[in-house]
Amino acid sequence: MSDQAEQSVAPFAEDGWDGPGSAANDDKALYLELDGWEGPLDLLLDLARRQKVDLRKISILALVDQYLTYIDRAGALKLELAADYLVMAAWLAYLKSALLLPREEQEDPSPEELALRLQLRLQRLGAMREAAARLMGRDRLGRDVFRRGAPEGLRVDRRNRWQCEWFDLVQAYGQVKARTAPVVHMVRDRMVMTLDSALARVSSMLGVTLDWMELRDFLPPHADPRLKRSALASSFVAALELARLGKAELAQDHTFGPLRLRGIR
Amino acid sequence: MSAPDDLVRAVEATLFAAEEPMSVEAISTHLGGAEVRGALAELVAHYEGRGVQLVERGKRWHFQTASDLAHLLRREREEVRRLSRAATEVLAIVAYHEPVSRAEIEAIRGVQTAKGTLDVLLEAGWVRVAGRREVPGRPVIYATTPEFLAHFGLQSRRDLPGIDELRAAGLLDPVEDAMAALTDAPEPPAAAGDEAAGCTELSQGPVALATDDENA
Amino acid sequence: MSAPDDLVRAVEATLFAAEEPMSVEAISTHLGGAEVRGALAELVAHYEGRGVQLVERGKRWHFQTASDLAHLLRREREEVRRLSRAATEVLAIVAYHEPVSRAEIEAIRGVQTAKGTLDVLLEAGWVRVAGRREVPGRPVIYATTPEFLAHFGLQSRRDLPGIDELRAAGLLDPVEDAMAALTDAPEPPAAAGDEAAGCTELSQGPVALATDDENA
Repeated sequence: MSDQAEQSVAPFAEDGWDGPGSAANDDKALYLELDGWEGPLDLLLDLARRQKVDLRKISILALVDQYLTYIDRAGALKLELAADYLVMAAWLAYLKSALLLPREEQEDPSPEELALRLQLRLQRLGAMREAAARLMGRDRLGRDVFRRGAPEGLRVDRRNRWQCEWFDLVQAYGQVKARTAPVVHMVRDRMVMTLDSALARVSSMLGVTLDWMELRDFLPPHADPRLKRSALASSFVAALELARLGKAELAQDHTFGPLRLRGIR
Repeated sequence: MSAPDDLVRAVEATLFAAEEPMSVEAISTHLGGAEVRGALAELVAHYEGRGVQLVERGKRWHFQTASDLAHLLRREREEVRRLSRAATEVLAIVAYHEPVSRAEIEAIRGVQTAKGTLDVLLEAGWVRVAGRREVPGRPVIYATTPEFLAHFGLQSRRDLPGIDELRAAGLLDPVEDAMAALTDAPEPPAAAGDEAAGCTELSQGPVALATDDENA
Repeated sequence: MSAPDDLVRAVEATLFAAEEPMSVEAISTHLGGAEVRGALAELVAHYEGRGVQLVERGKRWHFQTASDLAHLLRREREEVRRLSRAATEVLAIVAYHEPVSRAEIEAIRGVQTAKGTLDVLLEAGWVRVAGRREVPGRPVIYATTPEFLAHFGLQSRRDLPGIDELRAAGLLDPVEDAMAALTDAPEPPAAAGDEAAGCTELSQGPVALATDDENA
């Protein structure tokens, strides 16, 4: 690497610091341009261009020297240097020392690789800069070529054609009516034991025995559970009625205990 | 066709790009004082019979679309759109109860009716304003139109199925019950007979409806 | 010159009157579904060499003045926005690399891109958000628009100046890829002459670039 570097240092020495152009003698004029660069890579690309060689032939070592000189002198002029310029300077100083060191002592990644990477980046940025310039130089609409100045314009008036099916109409009406119809509660038909039939059943069963019987025993066996509840209620009322008429007596030993019933002769 | 000379091309491009019609003098000034009348005449001849024409109006020149193609500038596009659920309900209420005011429609629907809903029906041409009711506030009343009858294939409003027919068709069942009937039905099919019975039950509606349809 | 047929006239009038470039489909829809490609080809041929031309930009068609008349018509008014150098560079990077994330733009430029730079391009309608890249962080990716192509007179991205050469030279590949390509290849010749091999490899890019320059 070192000989490549030396080789390229030579043309750089010839070009010298005159590269930046005719105004280069005036340090201030040149260095005040610092704001004009968009970051260190931009400055590096510009310096590389001033070597007046292909980016592929650019000497990274020479470039590093130019950059470091530039940063030094900008510093001497007490220009504010953005941090990224200084970071780049530090990195380039490191790169330079690595490039100058004997090959054996070099670490991975090798300085050649780092230099190559920088070169590739400069190539890519350079390519995009050229592409941008060529793009901007094209015949541009509204500057070089023009669309019609006063087009009549195309207007499309939209009209809706509404669609509705007969069934949807009728169904909608049905649902409105159903939704808003007064609510009528219909009690479902239930199997019940009327008070009359309970009275008949209890009094006839009381006639058979004079022993106490539990009220539950008066209920019809094998009945539907819902009928059972009705029968229980009716039989209870029947028992009360019979007791009132003096035909039966009722007894309950404790609250919620079984209700017993016995006929009175 | 011979290639146009540079002046003709320049006049053509200038008028094309111009934002308003240009007088002969203005064109000439724009092109450095050239005499452009000849070029204009050549352009008029060139565009004769094309879709675009160069015309002079009040001493000013401009390009315009050929007059016989003016219809291309303003097109009408029809879009078929389905009536929304709310609009369908309102239309049905107007049809069954006309003439009817907005407040009455809302009373029957049990929900507020957005202004836009009636507008859609007016735009569709199915509902019209039928005057005002002579009560306090003089509310606007709505009725259906002949287009309404035509669209739904009805001779008259009396062709609309009556309440009894709707009930027979299952269309008066509250929505929840109707849903329940629909979702319950597939459950029993465990037993073969049940299923058939369920089917018959369900089919009553549509059958009755089909009859209505013929009437309509 | 034979008279244009009705379809050609209609396409001509439609595109003349249109305020925006139109796709083949839009023209066809406007003209009731007609097949318009033939008519477009006929119009392109007819306007060839005139002061006004029919061009295709990003699959959309419009008439514009001939570019060789730019000196007569050029206006440096507000209409063409002046882009900062940063903005032109970002635009070029988006155009040549699309779709591209902000981080990728910054990697190429070696500098952070101010938020406003991309905003300017988005506002100009030349760059659009083209979704997100499915990598960690799901960064937004950018691409150019049909308006970009129209503005710079490009039929498609393949017309971007020098794009083929840049691609062939690998200058549109990330540095990492280029490094991999370069470091993989030169390994065997290590003994032969590292330097020469490296040089040849490297020279591919810039040589191609030099050619681009001549084209430009």
